[in-house]
Amino acid sequence: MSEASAHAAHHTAPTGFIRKYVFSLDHKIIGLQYYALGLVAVVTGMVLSWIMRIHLVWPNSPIPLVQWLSKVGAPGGVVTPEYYLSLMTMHGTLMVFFVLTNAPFAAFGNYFLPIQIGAEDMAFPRFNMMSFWTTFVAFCILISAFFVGDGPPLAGWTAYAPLSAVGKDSGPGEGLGQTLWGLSIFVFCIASLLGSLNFIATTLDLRTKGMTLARMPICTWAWFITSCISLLAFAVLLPACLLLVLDRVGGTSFFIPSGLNVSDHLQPHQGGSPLLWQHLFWFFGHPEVYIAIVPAMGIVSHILINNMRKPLLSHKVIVYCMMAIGFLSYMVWGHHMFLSGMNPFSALVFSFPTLMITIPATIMTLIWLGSLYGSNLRINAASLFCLGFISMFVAGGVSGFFLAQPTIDIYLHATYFVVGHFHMVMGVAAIFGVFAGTYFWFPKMTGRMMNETLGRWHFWLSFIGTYAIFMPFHYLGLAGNVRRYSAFTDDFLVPLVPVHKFITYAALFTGAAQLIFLFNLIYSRFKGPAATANPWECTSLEWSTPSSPPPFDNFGGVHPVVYHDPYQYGVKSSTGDYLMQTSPERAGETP
Amino acid sequence: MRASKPCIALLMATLCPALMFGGTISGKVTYTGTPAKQKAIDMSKEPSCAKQHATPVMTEGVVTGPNNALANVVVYISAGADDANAPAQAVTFTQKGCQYGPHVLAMHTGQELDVLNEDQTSHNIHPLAKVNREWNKSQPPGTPPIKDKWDQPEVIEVKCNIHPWMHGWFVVLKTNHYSITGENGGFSLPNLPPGKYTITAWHEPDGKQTQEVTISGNETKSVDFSFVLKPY
Amino acid sequence: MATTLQPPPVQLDEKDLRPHDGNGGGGIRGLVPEGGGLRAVADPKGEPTRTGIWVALAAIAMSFAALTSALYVREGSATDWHHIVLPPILWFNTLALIASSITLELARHRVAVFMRGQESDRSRPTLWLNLTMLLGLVFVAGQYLAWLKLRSQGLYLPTNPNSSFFYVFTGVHAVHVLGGLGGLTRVMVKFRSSGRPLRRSTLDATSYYWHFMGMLWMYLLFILWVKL
Amino acid sequence: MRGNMGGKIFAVLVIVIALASAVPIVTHTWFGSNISLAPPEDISTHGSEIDKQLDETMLEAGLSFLAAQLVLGVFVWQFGGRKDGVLKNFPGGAKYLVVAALLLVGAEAVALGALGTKAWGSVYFQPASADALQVQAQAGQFAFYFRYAGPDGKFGGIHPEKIDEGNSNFFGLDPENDIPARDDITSGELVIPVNKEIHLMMHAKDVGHSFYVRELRIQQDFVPGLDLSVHFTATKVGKYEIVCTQLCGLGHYNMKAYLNVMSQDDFDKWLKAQSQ
Repeated sequence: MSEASAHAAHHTAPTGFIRKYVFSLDHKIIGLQYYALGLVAVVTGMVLSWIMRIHLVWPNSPIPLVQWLSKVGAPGGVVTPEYYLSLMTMHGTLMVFFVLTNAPFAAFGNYFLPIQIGAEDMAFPRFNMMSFWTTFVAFCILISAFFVGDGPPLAGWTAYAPLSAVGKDSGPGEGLGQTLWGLSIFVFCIASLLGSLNFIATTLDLRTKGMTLARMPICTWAWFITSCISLLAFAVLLPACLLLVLDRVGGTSFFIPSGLNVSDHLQPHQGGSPLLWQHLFWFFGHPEVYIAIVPAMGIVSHILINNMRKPLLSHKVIVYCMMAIGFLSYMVWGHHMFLSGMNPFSALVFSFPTLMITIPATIMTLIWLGSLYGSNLRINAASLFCLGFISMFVAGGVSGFFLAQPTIDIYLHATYFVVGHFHMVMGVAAIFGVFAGTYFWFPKMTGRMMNETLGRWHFWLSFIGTYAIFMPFHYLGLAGNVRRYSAFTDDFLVPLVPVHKFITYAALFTGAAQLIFLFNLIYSRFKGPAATANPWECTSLEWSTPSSPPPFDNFGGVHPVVYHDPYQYGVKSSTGDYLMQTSPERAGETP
Repeated sequence: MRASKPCIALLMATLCPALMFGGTISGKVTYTGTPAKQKAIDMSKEPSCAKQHATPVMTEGVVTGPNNALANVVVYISAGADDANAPAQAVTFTQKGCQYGPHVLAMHTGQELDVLNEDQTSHNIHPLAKVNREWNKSQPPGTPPIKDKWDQPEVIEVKCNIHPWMHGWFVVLKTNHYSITGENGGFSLPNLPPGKYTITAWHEPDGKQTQEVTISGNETKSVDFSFVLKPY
Repeated sequence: MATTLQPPPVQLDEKDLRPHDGNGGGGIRGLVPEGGGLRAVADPKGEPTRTGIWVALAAIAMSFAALTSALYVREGSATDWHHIVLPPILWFNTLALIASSITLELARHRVAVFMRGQESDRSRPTLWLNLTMLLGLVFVAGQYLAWLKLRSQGLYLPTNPNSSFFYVFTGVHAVHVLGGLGGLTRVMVKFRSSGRPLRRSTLDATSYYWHFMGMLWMYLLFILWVKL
Repeated sequence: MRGNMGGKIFAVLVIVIALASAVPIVTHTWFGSNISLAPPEDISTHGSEIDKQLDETMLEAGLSFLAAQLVLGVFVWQFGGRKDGVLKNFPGGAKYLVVAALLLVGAEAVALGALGTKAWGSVYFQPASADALQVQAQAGQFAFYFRYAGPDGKFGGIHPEKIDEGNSNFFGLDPENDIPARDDITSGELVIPVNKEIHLMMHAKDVGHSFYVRELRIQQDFVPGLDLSVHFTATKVGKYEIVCTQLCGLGHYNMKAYLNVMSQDDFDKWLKAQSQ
């Protein structure tokens, strides 16, 4: 409701540092802020995973510097079982909420969605600013859990009740730490809702002349579909968190049943339903997976098309597939709960749409592969990460086929097979999308090119590394290796430790390889060669802005008029083998 | 036995500066009725501990000796004794073979407590304090002892969350005059200046008895306690 | 439409149609660009504010749907479902809320007349807006009294699932109503000020939201009445 | 030229990785070492169904994985770094690909779904037979305890407030007032007779836990406030591990017990010994 004043406020660009870079209404700055936040979160999450990996294979040996993280949690640098779980919980929460939801969706979406539809800003710039700073507050609340009394929560990012609901009796970190977690996610939900609202209104109402829905680039579509998914998903997680926090601090019993004796403390609650939390959480939780992956699909398609110099076999099919996936994602949450005591018949009911999701996913993969055929594929850091994404998406996708079947889930549920599956398909694949986007859009965002050689090395090492980490997870799962263990003391797990050692080395190696990226990012930002207006010879609107980075109102006062579908490649035109969306020429006509 | 030795040593240490002569209260704690029978503890979940015990360890809720002697009873002066400061020397609470040594540990308020883990597995120490601050920490093998102290007198139940059968008691007292009975049920509170004392005997989980004793000069008064035990 | 108040009446002219009217894309006008496909015309555009409010309402509806399903599941697992008597004042509150919707509609009509310039007096619209505000406040106050009533019966948030759900439902709804009152205040401020004129879309959005709160309340009341 | 090389490198890399990934799946070992990565031998009556389906899925998923990576590699090898070549479209364009995906994956999904139902049903749809041996399992932070009804064949009631783990009253029995509870047999090991159906009644003491025995192909959550049950028949004498697979707190990694499958005689002897 604030767009009137907001627009009044941003007819002219702000000059003061605060208004310009901190509390900025400019979607581009906000996009960069999201990107920076995601970067901080991903580095933190990665360091946590290193500590976990090292602890897993050398459970009783001190890890350098870790004792400074927590004196109680890691006395003398030896990580205690509860602190391992705390690290795991924080790793999951940071990565899922503050990286996978922020980076591909909020960061790139904020920066490029308005430009790609020819708008001068988001529909509600004030909400946009609010949603970033709300996210930032959520981040601070979460991180503060590291510094409170008995440390961060240990209930995992899924925070299953009653473990997460009964309070400090259920273990260290389940006191204030868990409450802060609930609070943080509650705030994060509000931020995401504001963001999604903004994305939807912007896409529907601020498209420029001639920018019909059908003419929107695939990544614009992806962000739009994602915002629809996240609108409904977070709208469910929000009240769920409210109820959880009430159970913790308000003494209610939504999720806590009667007669629990938690470490000799008889719990006063009665009648609650632990499954209720699981239903509410996974109703959000499964769509969340697609909130992470769909934007990556869009970004990858966009960049791949540009580098293939020809459009995909079908633009529409990809968009419909993303819609189908988004739609189905609301009917499958129960496949996380096959063994959690719901009615066994419903397991089959949930299993079927889950298997059905493989259909749109397969179609998309086939279209990507088929489009590669007969293309003039340019090989560069961006396109390599796109190809890597496809490879990862396939690898993670087929393993989903196992877990979709309740029968096999009996054996594989809660093993490392699951960990491998979602890290590949939702973690690494989405992150590859972000890398691709970074290499592709960096010139537009900063006006400088990233170093290509470093970019390629970053890809080779990351690609090999991620396979080396996450493929073995599947094997461990097949051997029945249970997840979320802070050490392997069971007779049948001890022999598997060498595999874990290998994974740990791979993780350290791959993590180190990311330093190349960080260096490249910072170095190129200041020392990179100046970028030309349209270095990739790309057709979409973000490359027709007068400057890089674009001026405050994106198009320098004029509003672009769109004449073409987004991907006019492989045509003859005055510009070469492509035609900008804003070019009034007709494809094929030589001027 | 285990329990009382360090305590007496400690009494000597702390009372040396005080008057070396004085009265002594000693006696025996017995029971009537049928004690609950000790059950064998099943440690199969923790092989590294199970293999340390040739014969299965028994539960220590009620430990009795010949002719109805009752062990693990803390006898202490609850009123009349000077409320001396906490001894400088720390009391230690050891986890070995997935068992607490001692099962009942008495200490002075503010006295330092060292918790040691001598096992090859992680332990978790969770004193379910109500008056004092409850805490819950794990102790991986080979990590430094956990140090703590209790400010308020309280009987605190101690458990290990990782090994549910591990169970012990901290008896935090305002006095240094205490003694813990062994399997012979005997106790002795030496070096008492003349005066009127209230003596309390505590047995887990919540059995308490008190008696009044007056000490005049260098005598030894004998006091006996008897607890009624039920099979269940 | 970016119809503004100062000076009434306003004629829509080409200037207002330029993309800079805070309304984003010129695509709204659906002008067929040279060589552009015909779809450019077909493609509907609206006010971001109106779209935004519908999206927001969808999200709010979803949240309450979630809470409702929670209520059903919880009842299913409940061993402790004690029915509570709804405080009678709720019925009065309901009337107040319905009345506020009506007055708001009248206000909207008046403002429209005013904007068309058929009326230069600002007092009648203001009157209806004030009345709406008042009724809204009455509703919130009434809800507060209802809580006091429950407390007096010894029914607190944790007492039993029914009281928990009652407080959660009414509480969350009340927060949203307060938000609506905030919106109304904003409308009134703008209506008075000449610097930042009131936009029709803002008023419309606020009133959609307000009516939705009314309907939502009746829905909640029904659920509470049936379930608790 | 460099671009071209990049394409070739990627092509080789992706194919090598794909093939290497398949090795442990096929050989069930960790690259020649003696670490077994296969599911252990199945000792349950229903498990063979699960294994069968696991194998079939592995075949289909594995082949589609290899095929996709192979095609990706080949196309990138062929077209990566190609400049100003004549653009071609994949024969048939999107239509055939979509149809193919619909038919193949659809059929696969339906087939597996249908096949799966059988095994799933054998575990969850049929109730335990009347003569199955009833054992109660309790999961608590952080150990499993098992309870047998004892000579009187009746289980004593559970009173959470009476739980006293220090004195081995893990279930919160009240032998003082509750006669059936007096002869109940509590064990930290799940001891069962071979080839006899077991009806395991699952009770959670505090938070969520899970019962997982790889060899039995059984996994089921303990849900607080919701007493579930599973039934199974072990077909092989031996000692197997029961582990918790639902995050339950700091001791989760150490929450385990042993499943001890005995001949009927040994079991009866054990039971007698316990009730002394």
